[in-house]
Amino acid sequence: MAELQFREALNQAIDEEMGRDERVFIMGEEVAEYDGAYKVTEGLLDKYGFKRVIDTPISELGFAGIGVGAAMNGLRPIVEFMTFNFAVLAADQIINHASKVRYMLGGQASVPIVFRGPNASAGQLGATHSVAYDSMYAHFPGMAVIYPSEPDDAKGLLKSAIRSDDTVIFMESEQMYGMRGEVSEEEDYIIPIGKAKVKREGDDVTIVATGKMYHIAKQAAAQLEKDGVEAEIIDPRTIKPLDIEAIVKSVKKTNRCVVVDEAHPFGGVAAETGFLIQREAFDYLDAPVQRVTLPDVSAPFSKPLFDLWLPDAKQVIEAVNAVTYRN
Amino acid sequence: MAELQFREALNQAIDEEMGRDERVFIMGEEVAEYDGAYKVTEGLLDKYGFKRVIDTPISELGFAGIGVGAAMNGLRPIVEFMTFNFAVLAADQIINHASKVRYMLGGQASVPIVFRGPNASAGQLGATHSVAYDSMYAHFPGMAVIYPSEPDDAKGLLKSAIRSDDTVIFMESEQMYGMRGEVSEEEDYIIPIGKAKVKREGDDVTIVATGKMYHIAKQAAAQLEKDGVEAEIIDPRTIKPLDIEAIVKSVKKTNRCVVVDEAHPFGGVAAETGFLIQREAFDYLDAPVQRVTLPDVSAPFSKPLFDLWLPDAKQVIEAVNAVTYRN
Amino acid sequence: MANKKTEPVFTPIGSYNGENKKVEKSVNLPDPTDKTHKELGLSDDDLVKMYDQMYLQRRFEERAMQMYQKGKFGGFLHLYIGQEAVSTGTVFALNDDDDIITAYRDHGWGLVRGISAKEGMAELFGKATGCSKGKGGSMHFANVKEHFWGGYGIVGGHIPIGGGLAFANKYQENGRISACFFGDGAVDQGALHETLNMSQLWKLPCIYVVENNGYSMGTAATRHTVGEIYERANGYGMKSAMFNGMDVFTVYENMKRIADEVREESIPYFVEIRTYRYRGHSMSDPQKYRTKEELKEYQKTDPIERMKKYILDEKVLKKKEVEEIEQKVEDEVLEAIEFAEESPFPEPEELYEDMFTGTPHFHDKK
Amino acid sequence: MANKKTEPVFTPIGSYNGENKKVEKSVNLPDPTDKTHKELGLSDDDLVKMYDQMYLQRRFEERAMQMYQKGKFGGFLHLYIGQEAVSTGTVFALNDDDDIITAYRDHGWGLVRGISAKEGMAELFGKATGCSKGKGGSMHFANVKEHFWGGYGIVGGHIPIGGGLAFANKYQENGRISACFFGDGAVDQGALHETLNMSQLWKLPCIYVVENNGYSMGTAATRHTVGEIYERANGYGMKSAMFNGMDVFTVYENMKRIADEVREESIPYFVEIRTYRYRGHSMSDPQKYRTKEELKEYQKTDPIERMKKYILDEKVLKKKEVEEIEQKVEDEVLEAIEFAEESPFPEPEELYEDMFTGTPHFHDKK
Ligand SMILES: Cc1ncc(C[n+]2csc(CCOP(=O)(O)OP(=O)(O)O)c2C)c(N)n1
Ligand SMILES: Cc1ncc(C[n+]2csc(CCOP(=O)(O)OP(=O)(O)O)c2C)c(N)n1
Ligand SMILES: [Mg+2]
Ligand SMILES: [Mg+2]
Repeated sequence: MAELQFREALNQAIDEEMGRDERVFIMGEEVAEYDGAYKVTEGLLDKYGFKRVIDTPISELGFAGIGVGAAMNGLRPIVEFMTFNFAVLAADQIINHASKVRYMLGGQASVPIVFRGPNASAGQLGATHSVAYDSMYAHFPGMAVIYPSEPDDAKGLLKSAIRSDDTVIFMESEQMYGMRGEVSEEEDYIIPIGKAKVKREGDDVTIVATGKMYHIAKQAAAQLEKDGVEAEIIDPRTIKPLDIEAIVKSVKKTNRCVVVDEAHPFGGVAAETGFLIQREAFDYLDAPVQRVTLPDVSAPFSKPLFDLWLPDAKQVIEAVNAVTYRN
Repeated sequence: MAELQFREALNQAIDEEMGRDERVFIMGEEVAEYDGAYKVTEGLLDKYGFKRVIDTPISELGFAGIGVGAAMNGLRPIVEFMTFNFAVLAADQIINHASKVRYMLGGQASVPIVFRGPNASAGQLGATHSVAYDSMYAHFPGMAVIYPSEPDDAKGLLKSAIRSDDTVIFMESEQMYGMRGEVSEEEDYIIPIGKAKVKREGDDVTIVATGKMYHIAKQAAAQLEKDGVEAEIIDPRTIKPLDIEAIVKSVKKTNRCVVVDEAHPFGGVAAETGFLIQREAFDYLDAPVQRVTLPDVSAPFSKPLFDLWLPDAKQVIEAVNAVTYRN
Repeated sequence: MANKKTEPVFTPIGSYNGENKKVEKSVNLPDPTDKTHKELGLSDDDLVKMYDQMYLQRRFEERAMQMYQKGKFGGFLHLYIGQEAVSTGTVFALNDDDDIITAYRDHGWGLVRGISAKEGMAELFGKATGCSKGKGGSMHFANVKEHFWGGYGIVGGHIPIGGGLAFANKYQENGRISACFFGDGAVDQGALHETLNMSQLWKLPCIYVVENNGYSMGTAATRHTVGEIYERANGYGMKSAMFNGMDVFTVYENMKRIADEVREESIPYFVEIRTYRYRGHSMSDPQKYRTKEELKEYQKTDPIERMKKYILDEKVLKKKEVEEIEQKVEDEVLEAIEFAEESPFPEPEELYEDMFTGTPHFHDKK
Repeated sequence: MANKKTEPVFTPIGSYNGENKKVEKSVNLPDPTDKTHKELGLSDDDLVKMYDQMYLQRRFEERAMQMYQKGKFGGFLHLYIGQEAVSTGTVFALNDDDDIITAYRDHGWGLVRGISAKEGMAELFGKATGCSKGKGGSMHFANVKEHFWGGYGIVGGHIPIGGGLAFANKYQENGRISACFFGDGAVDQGALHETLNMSQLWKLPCIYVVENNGYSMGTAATRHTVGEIYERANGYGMKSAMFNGMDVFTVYENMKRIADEVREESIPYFVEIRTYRYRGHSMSDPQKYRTKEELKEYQKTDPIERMKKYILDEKVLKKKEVEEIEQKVEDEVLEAIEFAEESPFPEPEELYEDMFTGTPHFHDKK
């Protein structure tokens, strides 16, 4: 195992896949000469040249669509959005085209493309730069949505995403790019899409959390341990397909569940997960599934309001207390 | 009570509000000289002239944004999308601007705008013309989302929407425009946003359904009645704010619930409703909440596949059978 | 009220209130080429094939319309009738492996790029034997193996995709170019602007072609877009052209010249082809926005009649031979209807097919 | 490998690999006006106010940068330094009730449109006393009562909103016009194209202004957009202008003329103002994409130095009087910092305030 930053793990994944397959290229704003707004693509231009590492204008709809067309016509684009907040401008290409082309042409074409970039909040960036879009894309058929929490997952899953023959949304976190973690040094390290991972074992409660929220869950679990509560943390890693079997299996053991989700509440990943748990493990639940999410409010700039806005370990602990009837 | 078509009820609402308030205007593709692609705006051009009934180019992002700016600067735009599938192109103006401007300017400006048009499927129109977008918009803070099922609700709620001082997404159904129903003749008939309506009373099971799905639920309830099962149908009418109190009240009585939703399953209205019910009425539930939704597949063109794809009364009955343990 | 009904405030006024009931042409057709087919390098045989193709597109759609009216299938049906010279002239001008993509008015394009009348009709009927297995219907004809990437229903949505096809061709250095067709209404979409800028910046070998048929649904081009459409290219320093699309020779001549240039220099090109749609926007259009007189004016320039006259005048074929072609096409279309009627619908399990190329994954599939 | 590292394939190459290390100007500044302030109809008093304003914008941001570096506040900080002549010349040229909207590089705009240094600094600090109550921060300065509609963070997102402000002005026949400012990077967004088309079609009284400061983040304008920016207007038959933005007189003169025309004729106008940003895109920008020499070239044209020289040369003020102004501004900014430091943060319950104008509704609020 090597200790790598999240961004380095992503960079390795892209580098390895570009090395393996001439059809893979990357484009986006500032990915080439600037080495990436967040340095995920650092060094790739030097290595692969201007043909395969391409700076784009600020034309999210246009370059996403050029990516879709290129994918249909034999290439394997990685399209970087500077953040997924800006990808809203490209939503038509993602939702109405990438995810649907194959079906509506009766299988005559494929769209093996990865749309990637930072998701959700990254500190005090205000209302238009802080939204989590994973549940929005997961709502629509035809795409996988990945949102890893640790460098190792990021590397193995991004490699899978690039090799996928279909559209994948791959989400990262600006705030996690510098986070370090052990990453497998296995040659050609691949993690299959759609497999959750039990990241902490415990018998008292199941906490489901992904991306940045996994680390909040981890903090909460450490606290809870001191109080004698052993939480099992499941990181789905892939939002869609969601590994509900793994989650239900855990809940059948712990009989209690809290979902932590850095999205607004209505119809987020937490709602979906909670709904499925109550349906699949109804007789096993000793308490209703609780969720910890953002409030139904846009992101404020001001630090204390922002801190209040973002889910934190305290809220997770309170939710665990609720499902374990400890309050 | 007068019997009106759905489109007539909408037309009356717009007409009355334009009559009452000079600041109200309507714009969209073919709304003026063509009288509306689906004739919702019929006659309004004759009555209010070219200044207030405006044909736009096919520039969804642009005219949605012009609407937002006009709303900020003193007007009350009604922006018609030919369908909400095309509004995906305007998602940036809706999600990143209309819903957020007020908050990020610290309350200095308001965005009293109604985005309206047909939502979800309308027969065999294929993958890019058939998606239900109500849960997508409900996910984001700052907007109300309305999706009425009957002409009376449509009229009273559209009037409320136009008078709202904030952004409202108002969804209709191409296939329901011709549907007739009794509409109140009360002068200035207003239905408050956010109030569900019990549309059928029953003790055995609660069925939650809105928009086109309300009529599927109604069919199912008629069938079930023959089998001695009395369903209570609740039509939230407003997706957001969702009147969960009314739903929970009914579930506490029936102890069983099925949610019917013309969206894909992941994170749809059904997921949200089901999640909240299990949380708020855990001890009252005799069976897990079940949902009937589209499958996680894009809309196929072919008639038999399309029919299979769309939720129907049979599926609702099966779900009711499941929650009442009658299978 | 400040504004009278005959006074525009924002959008220019169209045929409203009969004010404009004079025959006001929504598109001005420039003169067609005066070259002969020989001068254009077309053989007699080519001519016959072109005629056959245009006639097939016309009869296929006329019959499809009948079938639609009989309730044989549902959904939208947007007819290409009147515009056949554009598809036909283009396909003869391009190489067979050049990539073509268009909007939902796509039947003509599909047929001329190798979708058989049978596969086409079966697609309209939603049958498993259709070119898109019944999954797409009228708006999504495609024949990818013949480099026809299909019809798309989001106005302007396929424009960047067309650019992407060209991007991949350039990347793969395969000598292919792409051609992306869309309506005058699509010109107003932001996607066009973004794609033109990137295409010029990146030198993508793509011909962007506006089929200006005078209307975007019920809105005349002058009511939805400003200036001359082909002049939009100027702001990007992109080469452009505008020509008559009711004459297949003119389309062929220009598209051939442009395709050569695009291929040779690896550059984009912006083209406005002026044409006219005879039928309503779709089957439900009452067409109040135009006069019968206007329609008749354009029908006088009918591309099929024009070519037939040329073939007979130039004695490429005898009247009887032309009739034989027409009869052959007629039979072909009738057989296609029979085929479509008799073909099976997709099986229920096909609902879940064609969503994924790799491992299929469906959320909450029971 | 087909492509060498010095050979572009898609995007043109910038300063990569030191190939372009010569001082290559990213924007060419046309000559400033040679009119005197009197000739432009500006009084001595106007000049003093202009200088005061420009100097305030400069010092406010220099101090803000210090505070940011000291960790007094977080988020993005995009500095307008170098571009002050654009905001200042414009605001003096427009009527006070004309509507202005801009992107996230908005401090200068806010200050010149009446946000006090205190309210501005408090906003950066996220305090309840900020112009946007601390909800918006650096990117969302606004002073709506003075017709400054704010800064926006989605590149190009506020362009149609600017058009909408103009739409409402025309609708209400209130004689106001609007002016919408955005960067060269925003020119590539489809929203611009859609808005320009509708503005020309609907004759919206709006001035669309590109502040071309040479770069979109790290990408020189020639690497992200084709042709001359102001020429984009031609395709829409829209009037356009291009001029020097490092000289406040030039901005004033042109904007005044354009505003008059826009107001009189109710038409849109497309303007490219050439300017230069001295600092990085935001605080975290290593600025490898340009040379120090380039920066120095432009700093020679500094709008504030230029004006100071003019004021002294023309003896509008004495050196000492200028220094008094500068000291006053300095004090104003320091007081603003004190004010910001001492102001309270918003109370927790304010998290839920300002979301709705009407009845507030929150989903699942506990
Ligand atoms: C984004 C989007 N907006 C609106 C529509 C509805 N619509 C379908 S076709 C059409 C008119 C398009 O006209 P044009 O581009 O000129 O093509 P033509 O029909 O003349 O071939 C409209 C408004 C759509 N399909 N997609
Ligand atoms: C839609 C969108 N895409 C990307 C970004 C990230 N971004 C912020 S500013 C910027 C550069 C904009 O440059 P320009 O328009 O020239 O304005 P300037 O910074 O020079 O004032 C980028 C890429 C964004 N905020 N919004
Ligand atoms: Mg047209
Ligand atoms: Mg710039």
